[in-house]
Amino acid sequence: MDIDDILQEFETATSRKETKKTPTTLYDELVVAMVNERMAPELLPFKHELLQKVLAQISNQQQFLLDSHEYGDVNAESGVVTGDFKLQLMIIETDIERINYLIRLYLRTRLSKIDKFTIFYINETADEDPDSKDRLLSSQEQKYMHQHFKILTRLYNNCFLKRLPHTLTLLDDTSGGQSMIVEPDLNQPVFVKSITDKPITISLGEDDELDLVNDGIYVVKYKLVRDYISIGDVVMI
Amino acid sequence: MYGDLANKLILDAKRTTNLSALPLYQGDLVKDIIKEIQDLNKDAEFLEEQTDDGDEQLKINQCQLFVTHLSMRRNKRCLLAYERLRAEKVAEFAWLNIDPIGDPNATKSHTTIADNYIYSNYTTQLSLDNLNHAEEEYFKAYQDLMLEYKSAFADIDLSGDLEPPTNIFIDVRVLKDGGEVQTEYGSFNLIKDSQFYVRKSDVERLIQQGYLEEL
Amino acid sequence: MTSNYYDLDDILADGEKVPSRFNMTVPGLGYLEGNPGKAVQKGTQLELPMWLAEVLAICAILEDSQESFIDLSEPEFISSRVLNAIKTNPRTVDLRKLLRNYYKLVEKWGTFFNEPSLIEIIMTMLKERAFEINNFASNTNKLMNNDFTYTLDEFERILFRMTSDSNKQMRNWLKE
Amino acid sequence: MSLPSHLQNNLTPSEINFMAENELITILPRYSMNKIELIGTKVPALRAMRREEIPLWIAVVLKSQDKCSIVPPSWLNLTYLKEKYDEEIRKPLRFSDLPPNWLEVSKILLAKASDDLADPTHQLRSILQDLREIRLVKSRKGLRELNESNIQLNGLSLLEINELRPFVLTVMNKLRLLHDTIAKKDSGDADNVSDDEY
Repeated sequence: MDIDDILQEFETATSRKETKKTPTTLYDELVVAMVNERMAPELLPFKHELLQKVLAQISNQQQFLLDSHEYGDVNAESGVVTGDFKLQLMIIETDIERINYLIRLYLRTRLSKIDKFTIFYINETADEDPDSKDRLLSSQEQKYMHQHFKILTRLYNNCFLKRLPHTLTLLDDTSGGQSMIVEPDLNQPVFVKSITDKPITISLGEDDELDLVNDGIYVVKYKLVRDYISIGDVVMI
Repeated sequence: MYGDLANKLILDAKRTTNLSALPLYQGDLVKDIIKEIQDLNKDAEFLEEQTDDGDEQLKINQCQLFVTHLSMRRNKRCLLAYERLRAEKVAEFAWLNIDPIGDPNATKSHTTIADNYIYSNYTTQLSLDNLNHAEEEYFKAYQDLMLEYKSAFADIDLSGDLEPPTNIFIDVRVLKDGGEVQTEYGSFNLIKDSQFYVRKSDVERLIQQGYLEEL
Repeated sequence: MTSNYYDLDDILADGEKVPSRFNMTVPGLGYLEGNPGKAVQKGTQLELPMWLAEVLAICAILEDSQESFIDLSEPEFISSRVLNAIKTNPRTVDLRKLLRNYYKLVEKWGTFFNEPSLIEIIMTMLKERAFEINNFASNTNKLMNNDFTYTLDEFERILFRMTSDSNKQMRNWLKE
Repeated sequence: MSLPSHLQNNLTPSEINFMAENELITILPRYSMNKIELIGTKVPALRAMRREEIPLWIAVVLKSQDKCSIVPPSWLNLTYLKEKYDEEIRKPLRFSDLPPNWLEVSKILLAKASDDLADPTHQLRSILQDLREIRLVKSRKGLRELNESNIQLNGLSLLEINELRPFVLTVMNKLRLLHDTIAKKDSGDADNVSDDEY
């Protein structure tokens, strides 16, 4: 074993111990992002950086697989493909599939929320700077949202809307005590877990408070832990 | 009474939520509801033209107008909710990336995706005959929209299985002799009783044909 | 309150009828009580769907008057007879027979009239019945045609189905 | 919908199982093997008979190819689990502190590495089953305590929570909606205050 390997093993062993709670690997980050997105009643800010990183890595690994299938193990003498190398490639392929699956769920969960609250998010994102790095939606999602709203409106129009009196053709009418704009309900109860040693106290109204302790599992209104979720002290489970 | 037809439509939608296929479009019912709205609108226009003849008349006029407008709004809400549910189911089906029933250009065979889910409300079948023209158009437009969205993620199969990947590679045993099998991971010979670790998708047909069994 | 515009259960709940009394005579509205073309007379009692009654009951006839087009009368589903039955034994009340969308209507009624004591009774009932629903949904041995499951309102039915689906999923996974 | 309704606001047991597969576990390699760079993690270079921690799913692959044996986690044996079972009985109001993915990890190891476990599988299965049942009964009893505001459920694993989730959240949400019809008028803007509290 060479010195690099020893150092590296030492590194991973220590870093693992220190950071047991906060997600460090891309995989852990993806899992947290996916689960938070699944459980939160609202659309969470798109993980621009994480997705960019993961997608780049997937494409690297895909290329590595292609090359290896074609040329064999470049590190081995005379291009011999050993059983071990084959097994490693299989593990790499499985890893890609696993990450692929997480991204699939993450993205499709987001689309389903965009579809549920379309007009609300069209309004929410109307004033966003299109070049900003922390936009709520990815640019693909933004495009999807507007285009989907367009074809849905066309569907309503062709089925009945265009034959209704003009005053009834709005899709974002909020008059008469009945809003047509469906919004996420931030008061919905959710399961959360605190993952920080810092004490967290949330207010439950008048003079009632709740302390969230490290590792504790709670059901609380989403709105009350929303900020802690965004900084990562609390995760949804 | 006004709104009764729309109620029928909503009951149909409610039943639909639990189905794995989209039932026939209720064209006649929708037409009748549109007619009802148009009639109500004529009433409303008439009522709005009435100039007030004193307080009493104004009160009556107000009340009649309220009832008329509320009935129209109720009908509109029901029409939209009905169509939205159908659109949602059409889109849900589109994500499966399989051909609808009655598509003359069908290429992929109709797999038994429906059987894999214990959830009876997952839209796993779509018969084009049950859609109206606008819905068929929407289905196509949504497929295009989906394709465009997916094109940004070349390496991700967004229509792939929503069950976690398990057994991408499996151990198999050869049940009967055959020839050589080529895969990306090299070739192997079908010799009875030998065992291999292979990609499942590479050998699915051989398993069906009885050459291999999964261990 | 967040919008339920496209929610089918909410739309159906809005279609449930509540007893109302007209505070004025209005020509042309006779169809509401099955007399098309006629007037509905002041003081007439009739059942109106929630989507209509709700607005007519809060709209004042004239800007400066307290009187609204209609008054809502206490519906059967929260009558003292029903509430007493609920208090005595929440598990034996046939909610479905009373009202398909019982809880939703109580919600709407409560929003309207602010009735803490009514809400308290209904919340206690929900806790009791939910507990029982969970028992039924988890117990695979018990026969499903028990009377209780037929008395569930729409919300409770959905709760029952979700709970038993979740249990089923877990059992299937354990058996895999 | 782009996500079928049964996957909205809910996880499936197989998804939770999937997540548990990434938990690290100790293996004892039989052969040496080069390190593998993965997207999620890294598998260090393996040396024969030198213990190493790697993700469970990879351990299972290596095990199936006879490349390693798996060192069972310290809690997966009869003595420990029996102790926990006794604790569950002794303390009817608490859950014993089993690892957060005890059901998934034990299921995977029983299926894929039973020969590495110290005790006979059928006995392990039966004590695990007993534990699952006694905890299930306890958690169900606790469901009487649901309210419109908040609850605490310490000691349950993710899988156990997930099983209760649809019931707990649906009932609590309905209680909240009912309660809100009165709360609004009593406490004025209490709802809005909490928005910018932190």
